[in-house]
Amino acid sequence: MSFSFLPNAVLVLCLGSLVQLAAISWRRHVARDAILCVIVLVAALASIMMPTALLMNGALPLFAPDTWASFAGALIILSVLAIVLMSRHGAISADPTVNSEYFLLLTLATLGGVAMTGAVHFISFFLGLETLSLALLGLIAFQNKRLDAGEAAMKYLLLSGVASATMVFGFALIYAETGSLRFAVPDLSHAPEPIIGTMGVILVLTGMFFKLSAVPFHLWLADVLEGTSVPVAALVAVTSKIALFAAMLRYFSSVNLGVPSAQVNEILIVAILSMLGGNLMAVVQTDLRRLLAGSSIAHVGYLLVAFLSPVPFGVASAAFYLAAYAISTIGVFAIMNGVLPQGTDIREWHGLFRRKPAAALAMSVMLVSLAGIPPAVGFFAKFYIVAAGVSAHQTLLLLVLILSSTIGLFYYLRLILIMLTPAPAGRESHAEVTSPTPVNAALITVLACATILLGICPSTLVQHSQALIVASPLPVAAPTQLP
Amino acid sequence: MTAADPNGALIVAVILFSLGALGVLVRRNLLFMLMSTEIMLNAACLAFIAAGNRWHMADGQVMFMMVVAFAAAESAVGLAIILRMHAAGRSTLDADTGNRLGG
Amino acid sequence: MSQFLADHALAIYVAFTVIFLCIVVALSAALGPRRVGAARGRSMSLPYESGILSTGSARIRLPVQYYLLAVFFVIFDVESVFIYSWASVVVEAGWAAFISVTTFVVFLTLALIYLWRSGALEWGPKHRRMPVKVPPNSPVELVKIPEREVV
Amino acid sequence: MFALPALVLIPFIGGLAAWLVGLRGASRAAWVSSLITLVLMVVLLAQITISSFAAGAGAGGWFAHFSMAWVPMLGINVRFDLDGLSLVMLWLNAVIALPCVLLSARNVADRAGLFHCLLLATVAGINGVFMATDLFLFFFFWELMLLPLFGLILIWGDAGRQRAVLKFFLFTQGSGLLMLLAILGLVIVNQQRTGVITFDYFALSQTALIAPIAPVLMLGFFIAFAVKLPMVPFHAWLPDTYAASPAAVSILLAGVLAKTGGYGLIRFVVMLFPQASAHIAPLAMTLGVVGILYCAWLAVAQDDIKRLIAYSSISHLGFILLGVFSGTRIGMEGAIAQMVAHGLSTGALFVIAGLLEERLGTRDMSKMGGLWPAMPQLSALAMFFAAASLGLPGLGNFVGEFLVLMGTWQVSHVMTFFAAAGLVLSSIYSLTMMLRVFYGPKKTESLAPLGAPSVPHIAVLGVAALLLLALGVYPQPVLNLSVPASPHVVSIAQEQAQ
Amino acid sequence: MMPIVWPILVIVVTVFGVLGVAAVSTMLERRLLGVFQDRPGPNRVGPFGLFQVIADAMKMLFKQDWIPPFADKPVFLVAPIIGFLAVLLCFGVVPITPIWGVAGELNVGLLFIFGMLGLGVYSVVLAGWSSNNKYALLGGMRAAAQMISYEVFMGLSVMGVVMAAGSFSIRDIVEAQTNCWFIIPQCLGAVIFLLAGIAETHRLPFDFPEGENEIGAGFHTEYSGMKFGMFYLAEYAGVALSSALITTLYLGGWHGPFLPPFLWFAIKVFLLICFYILLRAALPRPRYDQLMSFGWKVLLPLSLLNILVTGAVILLRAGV
Repeated sequence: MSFSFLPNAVLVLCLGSLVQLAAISWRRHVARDAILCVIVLVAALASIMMPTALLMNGALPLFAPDTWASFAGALIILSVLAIVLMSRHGAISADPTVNSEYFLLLTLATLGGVAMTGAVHFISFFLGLETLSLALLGLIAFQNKRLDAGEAAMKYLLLSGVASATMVFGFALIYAETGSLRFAVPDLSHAPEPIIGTMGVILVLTGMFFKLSAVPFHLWLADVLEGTSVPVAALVAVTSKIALFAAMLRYFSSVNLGVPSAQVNEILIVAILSMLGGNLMAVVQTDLRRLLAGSSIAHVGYLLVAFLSPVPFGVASAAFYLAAYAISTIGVFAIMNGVLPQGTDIREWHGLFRRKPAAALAMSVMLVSLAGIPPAVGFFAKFYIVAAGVSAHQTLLLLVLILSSTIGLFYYLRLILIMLTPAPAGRESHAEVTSPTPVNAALITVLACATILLGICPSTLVQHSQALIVASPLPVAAPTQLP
Repeated sequence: MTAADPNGALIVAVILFSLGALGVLVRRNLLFMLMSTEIMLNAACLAFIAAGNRWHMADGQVMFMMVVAFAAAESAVGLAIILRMHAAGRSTLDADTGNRLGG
Repeated sequence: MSQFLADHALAIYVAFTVIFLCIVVALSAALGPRRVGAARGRSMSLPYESGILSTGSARIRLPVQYYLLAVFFVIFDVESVFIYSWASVVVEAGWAAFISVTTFVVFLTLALIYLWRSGALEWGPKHRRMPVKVPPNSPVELVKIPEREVV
Repeated sequence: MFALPALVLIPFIGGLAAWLVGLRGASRAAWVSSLITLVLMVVLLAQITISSFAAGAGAGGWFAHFSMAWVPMLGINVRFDLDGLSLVMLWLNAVIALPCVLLSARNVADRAGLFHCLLLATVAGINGVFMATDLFLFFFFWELMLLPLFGLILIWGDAGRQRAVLKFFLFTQGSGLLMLLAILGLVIVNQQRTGVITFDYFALSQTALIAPIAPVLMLGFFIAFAVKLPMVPFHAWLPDTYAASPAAVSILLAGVLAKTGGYGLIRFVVMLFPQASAHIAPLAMTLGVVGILYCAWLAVAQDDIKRLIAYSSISHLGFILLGVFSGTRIGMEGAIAQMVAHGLSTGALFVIAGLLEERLGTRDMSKMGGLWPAMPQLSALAMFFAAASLGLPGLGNFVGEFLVLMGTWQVSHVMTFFAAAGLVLSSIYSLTMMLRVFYGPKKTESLAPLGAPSVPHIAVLGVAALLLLALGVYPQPVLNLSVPASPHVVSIAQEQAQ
Repeated sequence: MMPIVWPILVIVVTVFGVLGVAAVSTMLERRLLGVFQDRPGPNRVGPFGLFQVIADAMKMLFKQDWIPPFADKPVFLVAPIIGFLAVLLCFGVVPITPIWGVAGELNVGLLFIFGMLGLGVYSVVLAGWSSNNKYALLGGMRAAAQMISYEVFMGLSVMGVVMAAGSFSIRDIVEAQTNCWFIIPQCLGAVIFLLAGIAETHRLPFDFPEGENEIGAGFHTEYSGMKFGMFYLAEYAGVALSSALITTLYLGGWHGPFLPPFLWFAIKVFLLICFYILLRAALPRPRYDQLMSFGWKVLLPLSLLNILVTGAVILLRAGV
């Protein structure tokens, strides 16, 4: 008889989405719904901090009550909170594309993400994943005035459908092999038919890489980011990746990734391809969102380096990196949304330092962080990941990391360079520079300050992430007996 | 009724899955691509049922229901998006025309 | 043999029914007369066989409600599967499952209310949002637009 | 106790203050604020120097110490230690930074606040580099000092700045990441040996490294410093960057920033990996000689005066490499003297080049000529620094180069010979430069009225000339003071702290 | 010999029995309508016009097998077969007496029926679409919309019965009604099921798919001959099926005093068929949107409520 555990945050978010749905059904009022969404998210955040949780005796153990879930869950909620605050820009004005359901879908996406981070069972993982995916799908298609949004959504739908199907099929094969739906990579050393299990693990990994948009499964990301609104793009690029990565880390936590095997080789290859491919893809882009897509892909590659270096820093460095990545990327999107919502072409960012010095400065801070240069938090994050890689003797990966992050430097800096220089004659930008709303400006300020402060004083976050290794005995699947 | 051979069912599932994957890759009609992903999901369902049968546990069937529910939701949203695109002025289902995004 | 029959009664029934229906259709095809040439009426090749020429294609676009309905059906039918699975084990599963199902049903009901309130279940006549405007010097008589009109 | 971090914080805070002052558009106020900051810094530095000597610090020891936990979980501390080498380099930094600020009073009118902020931030970063004895902290400052430079060159640089700055950044950052790898490798090896994660310079210097690891780790450091110095195959960023930078920045770049590479070579490569660096010494020295000859040759062929100085700079920096890796005490002393002297002389040459560019509107030497009658004071000073650069006895550069050659002679005669040949080339291009710019017929008539250089210019150049002269005539105090302390020696202050 | 013949006999008798019932229902309807509307009805062929059924069958069989040239031929051909097949297959799992029934003991009999009823939607949609006629298409779409809507409530309304019986097997359900017919505790479910049954078979007053004053003959506008006959028969077989299901699920199936089980079953079904016909005679046709609104806004919440209340009551009585 095992204890089943339902995370507080999941409950709160469930209830919150219910309340939001009811509120919308009763009467539509965008501002109220936005505030409601913020309240729900804050409540969920508070509930993560609460030590008690609902325990049920005898049900399926679906979630793990550990610090890793709390950490990733809090990160997800915070990122969505930032995205909500970012979207108020459009919500308060008469822009009808941001209305009540938008906030409901954001809550649902959070629900899915938080559920995924705590999942230790295929069922809960799958439910979380699909809640997240479907909510994201709705959000991507949300900007329905634009034909692009439909195309982006369709692309995401098809590819995430394929990814889900692949992953689920992998689960089915693993289940056929081990007879357990608990979250664990099967130990195939003495399985009767290891080929089925291996195939299952590889399919699961492939599905996850699809969703994480790692190279060579990355083609959808740029289109989706380009086709949708800026806050949703941030959601796709940040929140969904945090959730997936958290789940993936938990899934593989019971495996010694130092030993070569089929799945380790796949992760290795994908990591290398993602680092190089993402950065090379970003270098040639002229569209800021596509550039960020490339950058996001590359960061997934860096995270995979941490992933492949489990001892002793792996989990901690990945946690730290996720936080750093989330802050900086959301910051970039927030500034984009606040200052140049139409400025997808990077040429329109010419001379931003003249037009909006504060925003340009904040943007530079974010980009510096993404590039991994001190004093921004991204520097420490990259340092931490490299430390993990060095300690695990991932020489090849590290060399690729160095090479590709040098490439990455190029386009981040080029963007700063563009912001510093005025537009060449005759190619003046026609995109309108807007002033961010107070909420938006406050968000950007907070994010920029966080980027710098965490870069200078990373010890609190490091302490949290280190605590993840110490305090979280990640679950190991109980071996199933053959009947 | 005798129980189906799990391995046979698994093989069928693998074939279905491959067909679905092939369909997504080869077909250019959005609806058919959507259907192909559904076929892939159904292959997973079949595999779950077969596996559940192999271990004499209900877990496989539970997972089956989850997957079916997801497949339904996914196709529902997919159809809605296709409708939306139609209403927004795209009168074809050919996936190759969906290249306004530069990818 | 008999055991086989008993085990697969339903399968045999299905096979028998399918074959039977095919035979019926084939029989009518074989027995019915065939008309060619002049014996074949001119309007037989027209839709509705009434001699009235139809206009336009029959591949018309239907109101969006039909598609919406299809979507709702898919969702609600699949969701009811979860209720089915509970229904057969009500007593065994006990109150805990009842509470779960109640939660589920509340969610479902709320979703239904949401659909209802957002007008997705409205099939009937709608008020025209905008009155039809007739130009002032139009030769067309100003026709009274009824308050409620089927769209 | 807090004197060392204050050396970093004062310029940094002063920079922020200058920026805030400058926000109102008062470029004068920003300049004054920046100048006050630097004066404060110099005063503090003097105080540190005096108190170090008062505490009885001798050559080859550690004078001062500061330590504070930063990221305790990973064994990262904010740790500064000061030895003679650091002190000399800090002084060099202060001395070079002052003219940068002084001379930018007029040149930089546009967003002066931001300019001074970035300039002082660079200075702060460089100070940090010269004092940090926690490897993470060192790396932090190493990367940090580049960021404001990026802004400086990009905003106030000239036409080719975008390419130049990207090149500069990619080179230095890429090599910096290699160093990061090496640092982490060292830390992890140490952790495996002792079970403690620490980035402490002193603790890591105790790490017993076995054969295959040490050279690899050493190479990581070596390449990073060689790029910054720059050593020959990695020098491609330098001429472009120097040429594209505004005058004040090129002074800082040539005068101090390149020296961080030399400093790093001494402090980290030679001190942390004595055996491995001895192994690599022949290669490093060969590259140094190649650099001396090759860049001198390139300098001869330049028309752009800034590029000429840039190439000459690389050429002279080859001596540092040669001296550091000669493995002799005298070579090391020579290298340090060369760092100081070269910082002063090249800095001064860039001041002159900047002035010429400002007055003539061009850097092309083929368009100059006959300037001596128009501006005799400047021309005389230019003559002095050109002579210093070519190694005229009695001036600082001569001491440095001579000591290096002496040190090298003990190791390899051939290299000494070729390095000395570099000096011949050096005199060719230096004198050619003088000839083309200041002598001969006036090339263009339409140039703006030249006029005498401003008082600050003359003052700055004069002070630099005096310092060079002092170094050339009586180098012993500097040579004594600047002996790098061994990591195995524990500082007095640290002992007291413990 | 007997064990082999018996199952085959059951199968053949079931198929032809359903056919016969459907055929007779057509006659019965016309006669009864005549009675209700104070007119004779068919009374020429045979005694009381009984042979009218045979005459109709002969006529259909010998009519021209006409497929319009603009129709999609294979689909046009398959649609009526599917329609009739779906209804016929449902009868396969209906236990008529304790010993009679093709596969009445199937443990998911009810689910099988839902599946087969779902198949029926294909028939109307394909027929409407393949006819390439606007009326047919509209009829087909209406039929599909109506059927799938009511399928949801139908399934949910039956859950009360399933919960009470604890099984999806129809035979178990019937046996659970030995003491008390489910129509008493499940009256709400029964009403919903009855209404859903009417809509599913698109019988009057819910016959919008072929509402003749709106869209011609609906989805089978273009059909003639035996193919039309199959739609026609399928409709009456559907009525019979609906009646049979109500009988087994709510009216105790074969249970009843004195008379043999089969007779009880037959009586109940007959009365229900008559009730259906009476509905046709007595009720006006509502508007289509009223039908849909009624379903989604009234029946669906009611059936959900029914489930919850039933579950609570069952749990209370079980004293868990």
